[in-house]
Amino acid sequence: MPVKGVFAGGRASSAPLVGQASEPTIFELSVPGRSAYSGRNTEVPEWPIDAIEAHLRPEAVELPEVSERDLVAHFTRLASRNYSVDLGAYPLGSCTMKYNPRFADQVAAMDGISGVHPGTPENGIQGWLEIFSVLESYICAITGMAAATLQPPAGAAGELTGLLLMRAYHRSKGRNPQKVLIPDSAHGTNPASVTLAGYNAVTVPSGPDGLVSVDGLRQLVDEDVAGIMLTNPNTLGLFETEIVEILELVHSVDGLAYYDGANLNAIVGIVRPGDMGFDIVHSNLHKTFATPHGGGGPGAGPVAVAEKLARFLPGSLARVAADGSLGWFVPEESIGRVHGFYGNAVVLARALSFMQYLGGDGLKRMSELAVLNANWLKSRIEDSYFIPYGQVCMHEFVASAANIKKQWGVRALDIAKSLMEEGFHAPTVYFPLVVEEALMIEPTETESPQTLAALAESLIHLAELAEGNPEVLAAAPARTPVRRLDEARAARKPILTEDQRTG
Amino acid sequence: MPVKGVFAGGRASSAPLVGQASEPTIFELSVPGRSAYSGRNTEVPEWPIDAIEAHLRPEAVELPEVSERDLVAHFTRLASRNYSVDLGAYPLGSCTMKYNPRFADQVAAMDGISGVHPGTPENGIQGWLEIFSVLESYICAITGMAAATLQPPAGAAGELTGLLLMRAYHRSKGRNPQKVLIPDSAHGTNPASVTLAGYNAVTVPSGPDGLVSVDGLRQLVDEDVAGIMLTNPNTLGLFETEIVEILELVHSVDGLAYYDGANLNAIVGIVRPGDMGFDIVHSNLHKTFATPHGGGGPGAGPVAVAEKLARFLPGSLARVAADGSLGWFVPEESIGRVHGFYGNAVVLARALSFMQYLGGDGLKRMSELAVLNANWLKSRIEDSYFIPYGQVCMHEFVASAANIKKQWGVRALDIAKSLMEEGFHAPTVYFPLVVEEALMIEPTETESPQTLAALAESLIHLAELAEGNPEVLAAAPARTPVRRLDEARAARKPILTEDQRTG
Amino acid sequence: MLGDLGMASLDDLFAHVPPGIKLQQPLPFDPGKSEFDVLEWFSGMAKRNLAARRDLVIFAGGGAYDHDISAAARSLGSQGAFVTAYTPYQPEVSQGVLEAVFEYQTMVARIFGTDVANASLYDGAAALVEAVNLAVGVTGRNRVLVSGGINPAYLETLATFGAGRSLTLEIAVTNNREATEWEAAAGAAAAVVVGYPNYFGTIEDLSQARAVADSLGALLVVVADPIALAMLEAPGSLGADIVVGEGQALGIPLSFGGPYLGLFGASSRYLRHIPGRLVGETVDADGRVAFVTTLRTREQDIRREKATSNVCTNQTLMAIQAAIHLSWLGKSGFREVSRKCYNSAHYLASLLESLGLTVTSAPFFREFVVELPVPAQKVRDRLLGQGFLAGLGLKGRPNHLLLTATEVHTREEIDSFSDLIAKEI
Amino acid sequence: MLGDLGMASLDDLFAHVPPGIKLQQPLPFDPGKSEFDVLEWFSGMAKRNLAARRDLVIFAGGGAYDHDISAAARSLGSQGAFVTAYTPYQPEVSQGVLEAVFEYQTMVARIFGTDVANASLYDGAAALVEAVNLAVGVTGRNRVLVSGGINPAYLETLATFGAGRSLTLEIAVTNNREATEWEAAAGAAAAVVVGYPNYFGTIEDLSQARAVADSLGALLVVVADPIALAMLEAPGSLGADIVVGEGQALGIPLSFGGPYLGLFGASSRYLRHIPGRLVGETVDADGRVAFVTTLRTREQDIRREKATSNVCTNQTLMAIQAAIHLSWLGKSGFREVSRKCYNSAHYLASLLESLGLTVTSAPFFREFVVELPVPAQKVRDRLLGQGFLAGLGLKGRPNHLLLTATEVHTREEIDSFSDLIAKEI
Ligand SMILES: Cc1ncc(COP(=O)(O)O)c(C=O)c1O
Ligand SMILES: Cc1ncc(COP(=O)(O)O)c(C=O)c1O
Repeated sequence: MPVKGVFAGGRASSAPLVGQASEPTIFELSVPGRSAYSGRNTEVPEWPIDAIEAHLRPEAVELPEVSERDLVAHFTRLASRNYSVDLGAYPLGSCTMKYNPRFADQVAAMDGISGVHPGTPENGIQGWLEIFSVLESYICAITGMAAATLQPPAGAAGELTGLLLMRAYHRSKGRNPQKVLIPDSAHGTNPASVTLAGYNAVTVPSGPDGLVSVDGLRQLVDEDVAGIMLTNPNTLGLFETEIVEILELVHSVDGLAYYDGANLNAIVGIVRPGDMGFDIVHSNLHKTFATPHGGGGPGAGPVAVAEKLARFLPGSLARVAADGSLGWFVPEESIGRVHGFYGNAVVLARALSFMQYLGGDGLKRMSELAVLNANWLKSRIEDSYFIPYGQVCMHEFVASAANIKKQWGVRALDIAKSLMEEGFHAPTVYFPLVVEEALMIEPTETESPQTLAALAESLIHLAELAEGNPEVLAAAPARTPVRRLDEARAARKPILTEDQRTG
Repeated sequence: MPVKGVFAGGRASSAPLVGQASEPTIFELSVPGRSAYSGRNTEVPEWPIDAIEAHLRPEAVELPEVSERDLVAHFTRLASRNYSVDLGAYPLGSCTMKYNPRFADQVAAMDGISGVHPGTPENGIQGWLEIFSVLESYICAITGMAAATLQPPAGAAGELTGLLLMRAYHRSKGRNPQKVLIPDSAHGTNPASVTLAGYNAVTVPSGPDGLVSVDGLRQLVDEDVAGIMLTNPNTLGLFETEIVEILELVHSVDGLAYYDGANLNAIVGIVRPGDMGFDIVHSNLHKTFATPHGGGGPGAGPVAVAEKLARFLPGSLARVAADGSLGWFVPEESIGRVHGFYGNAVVLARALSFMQYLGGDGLKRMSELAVLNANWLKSRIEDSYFIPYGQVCMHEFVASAANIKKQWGVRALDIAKSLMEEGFHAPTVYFPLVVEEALMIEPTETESPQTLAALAESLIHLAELAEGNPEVLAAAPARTPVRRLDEARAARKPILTEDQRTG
Repeated sequence: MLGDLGMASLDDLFAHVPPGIKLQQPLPFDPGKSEFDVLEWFSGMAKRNLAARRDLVIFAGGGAYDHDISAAARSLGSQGAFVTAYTPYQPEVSQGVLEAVFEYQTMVARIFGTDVANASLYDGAAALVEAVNLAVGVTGRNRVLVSGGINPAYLETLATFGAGRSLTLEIAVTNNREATEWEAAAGAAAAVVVGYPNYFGTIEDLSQARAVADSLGALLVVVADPIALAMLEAPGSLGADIVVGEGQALGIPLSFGGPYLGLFGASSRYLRHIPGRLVGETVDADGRVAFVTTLRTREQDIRREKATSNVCTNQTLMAIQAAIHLSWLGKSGFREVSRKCYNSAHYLASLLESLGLTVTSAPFFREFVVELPVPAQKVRDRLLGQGFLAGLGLKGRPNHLLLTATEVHTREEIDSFSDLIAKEI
Repeated sequence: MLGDLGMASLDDLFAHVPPGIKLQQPLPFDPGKSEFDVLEWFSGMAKRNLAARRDLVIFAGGGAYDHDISAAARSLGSQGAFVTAYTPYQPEVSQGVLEAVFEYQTMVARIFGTDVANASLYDGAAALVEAVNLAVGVTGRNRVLVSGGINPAYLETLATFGAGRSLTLEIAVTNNREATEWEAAAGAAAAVVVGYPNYFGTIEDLSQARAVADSLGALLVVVADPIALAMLEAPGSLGADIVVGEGQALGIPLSFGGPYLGLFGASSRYLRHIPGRLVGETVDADGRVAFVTTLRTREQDIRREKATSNVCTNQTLMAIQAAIHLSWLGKSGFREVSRKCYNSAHYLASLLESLGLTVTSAPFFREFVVELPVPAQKVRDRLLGQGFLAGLGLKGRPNHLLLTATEVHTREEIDSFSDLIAKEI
């Protein structure tokens, strides 16, 4: 009795441990009539539907129909096909993929944290208000700022918020400058945010040492400059040593200085953006303060500002009321809210728990070790890879595969893909744009010396392999759940839903 | 600058997603001075140690020294090297590897469940006492018994407890019979328990239909028979249709009948051991009632008994006290406790939550579908595998690779190992002992028809493959985290600890 | 390791940082604590909040709803492989996240009745902002006609971000059944924005909104409640160009307002203008089906100042959790939950009406406005003390309350709530 | 599917079951409930229990201790791959469980100072029973000399199971410092059993116990507290043949007494008599290091009625969790926790002594007996109402309490507890 496709739903049991078995989509596993659902018995009467008859959908939404058992197996198998920090090193430059301590999950899971409705009156959320208030004070102390909004749900949202604060500042002075200066090494969110804030991005070229040169900058600074956006260390992992002079120059035309906090992991407890002269600072709590990245989010991008900008901050801020309790406060000249509620609150709580766990000394040590790890790893591989900027780096560094490409035809991408075959996540490639065949490597402080040594060994091994066997690298990875993808095909005729797939 | 083993701790980042990378042991990852630990700040004064000076250890115990990051990565990678029910089908006969619904984890995690000290007085554990009392009533209703002890932490412990109850019963009548009858198909725990209870195991041969024959049994039954231990359905997955007659025979010499509840999944709501005539019944809650197996435990093996045996049960039983509250009660002629506290309490709570979730109808449906799935799968593969007992089976069935072995030299073990390569867990092999090259298959009710079809397809495919390619099966599995092991070597010079490994 | 670098101390690593700006004193924080001490601090904070079910029965919605969340969604969504991964830039080792997001996109598109959906945005408010940005981008106009029935927090967010692009927002007022009155508008516009059901619970007439949009040459942007859409006709089928909404109700805890989930679906006409990530199907070098982020040229990391949006980090984990929870609900469960919300809300409304109160929203689905003879704030305060979050106040309408009820509410809870309201009026 | 079998209804599957015994009525249970309703029922039950930290500060031990458990151990130990796997009979797909258990065995052997340890037994009581069974097996005798300082529940369990093998248990009484008085015993015995520290907290003199065992030709079985062993000399080094104990303190929640973890270590002399599973190292077909259950011929499924034990399902998940928690503690943390327990218990004892009470255990480690001038039961009842579990009562000693304190107890908690005791005496 041959058995072939006797039931809808396809093959349900794939084989994650042997790798390279495709997992059907949940829709392919779906079988009419099956369900995992069971609902609470509430005894609320069934209510007639006639009042909304005219608005009803003719057919139920085609959601999957699966048993809980099949549901669990499917998403467990999907998880088994994904690399993550929990599994191993993830030296993705600019992303700060550090270990996320486990206890923070318990913070996030507390009933009195995760179960609170944002519309609860102030006397029912005193705990949350205190979390907000303490976190704001931590962020201000770390960045050297006066006040902060916790609303922006990610770094990019923080950037746009910061730029709108910049706008509000200039407006308040009756000015309307149009330009925001951005180095050529900047992250893509910077210019995109500038545009969305209604400004024009003006590119500042990096000097031969990878840094912004004060002289070069002077040419660009005029009365039409609303401000500058910088990260420091910059995206090459280099500290802008002339930062004080740079920002004085911008301030000299009443421009404001925005600090992109994506690289804060290099400097906590060592040097503060406020002391460098910055006026607006966003922090990526999902980078520096170890809230997990969630496969791409959620994050949190609080924006802290100097005193002179505090009156423009979005409400609601947690502040002490007349009776000593905490309450919500909206600054008089607030630019208005930038989130439907109060930001990614639970992410904020996680970040504060991490700060308290490390404490003042521990936070400084965190940055010191992040910088140590990056420099050590750089020194280990510098005979194998071209390092375009050789000075001491901060928490990350950029290597280049340009010479390897020229000699053996092996690209940065091939190195990255091959590193996955070695059991590591790939570094960031082709960013920043100013370095050819860039490999941007950020080990973070949480990787141990032996992991760094293993990573270096693999990188060196791949550079050696490139010499005689470029085709091996070009074909990598071979043993991952899938091999290299046809990305052009995906873009040519996009298939973004199951319906487009089958339709 | 070549980088080789510059640090203790070896290679830390293995590559689970590409498979077949060994994971170092936690001791190999250990580096002096490293630690994940941090302790609560209690302000209790450091107390002088002189009172116990003479008893101190000269050196600290050599536990691993790892960061929390390395710890998490290690055990995450270990998990990624293990098959489990969550990943896919696990048709392990006799083990009832069904899906464990997720909500029960929330039951187990409640503070008021997991955080209770067993020495708390009765007025502080009314909730626990009610859980025990309700669970006991469910178990009695399902098995058709009068009262139950929840103490035995697994099936085997239940068996021994039951046999000691049997002893106590005979003693109370001034008798001292020495024999316990056990079919040749019985699970190994049955004879082992019989010995530990101080009895002699007497083997009852199965008839040609795989069942105990009443006539055969009659030869063995005499005044020296303390009782009989049976599972029904038996380990061949067959229902003992003459069960009433069999037990009448045993009862005729005042023997007692013990029901091994490992196969209860076949009959819940359909037929009760008590109604068959059994006097003592253990249930494997980790099989029938979906408490997870935990890689080999914990389980729970409550023992329910007929009224005439209730007075011998181990204390403590949850019973209503004079004031209406619940309290602990020890039967007058109790054989004594069989666990340090009250049994695997949290496992018991999980099992009760499962029973409540399914309810009366759902529990019956569970058994019906378990039997349906087994019969359907059997019918799918019966042209490819020899099925020694062809009648309608219960929740599992035994196939044999004897013919395949004879023709092509492919053993049951080879089929089992090859099935892993196909992405399934292997069935139980070489048990029960009465079937040559046995493959004991129990799909359980939680696998869907398409999973069963896929499993059947794989089994049929392997039988076909055996014909031309026995060497492929002999070499399987090839793509699992490791391949077949040298088990003889492991037994020849056992290496059971890291110290024996390196020493 | 310092030795390998020829350094003597960690300070040497920072020798190039100008001494003048270096922090001279330690950070003014307590020393590090054990995880147990930190947890104890947070559990102290948690006790000073009122939590759903533990402390409060919640009849408040307004974009954040108290729903039951399946244990399966909670546990599968919190697997380390999803939680601790980055954006799936390397698809070879990210198929788990990618396939889950592909499934999520499919579910959102089906619920919304749109051709496609993206991989998530921050929240409902952000999704609305992005939708308007899209409309502004493709029409080249900056005038937007917005229903006054939109969530006021979304409106405020739109206004905040609109300042950057100099948007002109015109608000269409709502009438006595809380539905939008579209004045005979004239002139070209980028978008017409309407809620469905709107913030006040009223099921708006989308065909009318579509007609208004057509008359202005504008895109129709609908802000929808996905739970209502289990029963209501999909906005995409009723002519919406873009549908956005808050996905919290799809298996995300209340979380004091975040992290939530911005849903975004659109007609494929606007495919190359969609903000945020999109996951598409393709094949790998061996021809196996696989998933990858696609149409990346829209995104900020490639297009920089000309990108359709600046979104980078989004809410992927919430999207995955929603996909899991929606799969747990399934076709029939999704509808049943929706129907139960409808039942609960209507049962509650009927009790309040039998007290002589007026429910103004009509027709409504699972949320409605009720007018009280006394100040709403006082009633909310009094009921909070008795374990009920009695809805939300409405700006400028001191005697009105916005109430909701869901599948978690028992008849007994609704009855008690109504009894307590009776005592206050 | 029924059709494929030529059947018309599910009942047909059971046609061969004799009708006379078939259940005629439905099971007398409520119909199935949603997971939310079940959870609500259990949370009702949970509220009626007094939980550690939430409701009670616990100064009771007796084999179950309130320790902090690292979040890492909790979350790593609850991974589905460990939780939902079966016994690792197929090593090719079970390396995760096998390697973790190998690590566990190593840690237990090192703590106990024994050559080897097994993969876990049910609990401390079961481990003691198995140890005595081993001794009975290898010596061929059934007389056992047991210290009266053993946990009375373990003693009772030993007696229960001893009935099967007709053991004769002789109890050696304890003296006024709660230590065993080994009378000049004579005649051969299978085992001498002693606690270390014993149930009353006293650190017994193991060399004396070893001498007694030698004089009887018996194996020395030590029941040890693993937390104390972080500081105390290992029993294996002091001559114990077998060391057993309760592993709950190594990262397992209080759990109302189970599931716990039976620790079992032994000299390799007895390797082939050890009960339960053993994991060993070997290599696979490609020569890679791998782990496998070994020496299986001892076990019931192979040796049947001649097996060394009937154990099949054990407590693997707890063993894994203990391995993770011990790794989290590490070499220094393990010692620190132990020392903190010592500090807390001695600080508490000193406060009670300063109230004029007598602590009888000496020398003790982290648990001790105190004599009160009033009935202990009354004190326990009164303190329970004030949020303290005031130790455990002792059978036949109405005025004595068995107290413990651990690293979780703050000075403030210990002070308050002592103040409350002061009020009762
Ligand atoms: C340098 C830099 N700036 C800004 C961002 C944007 O932050 P987010 O992804 O949180 O929006 C990133 C994120 O990768 C970054 O690396
Ligand atoms: C038929 C049978 N009896 C008894 C047992 C023993 O149960 P446990 O493993 O819970 O001790 C088993 C376990 O596999 C079994 O299959």
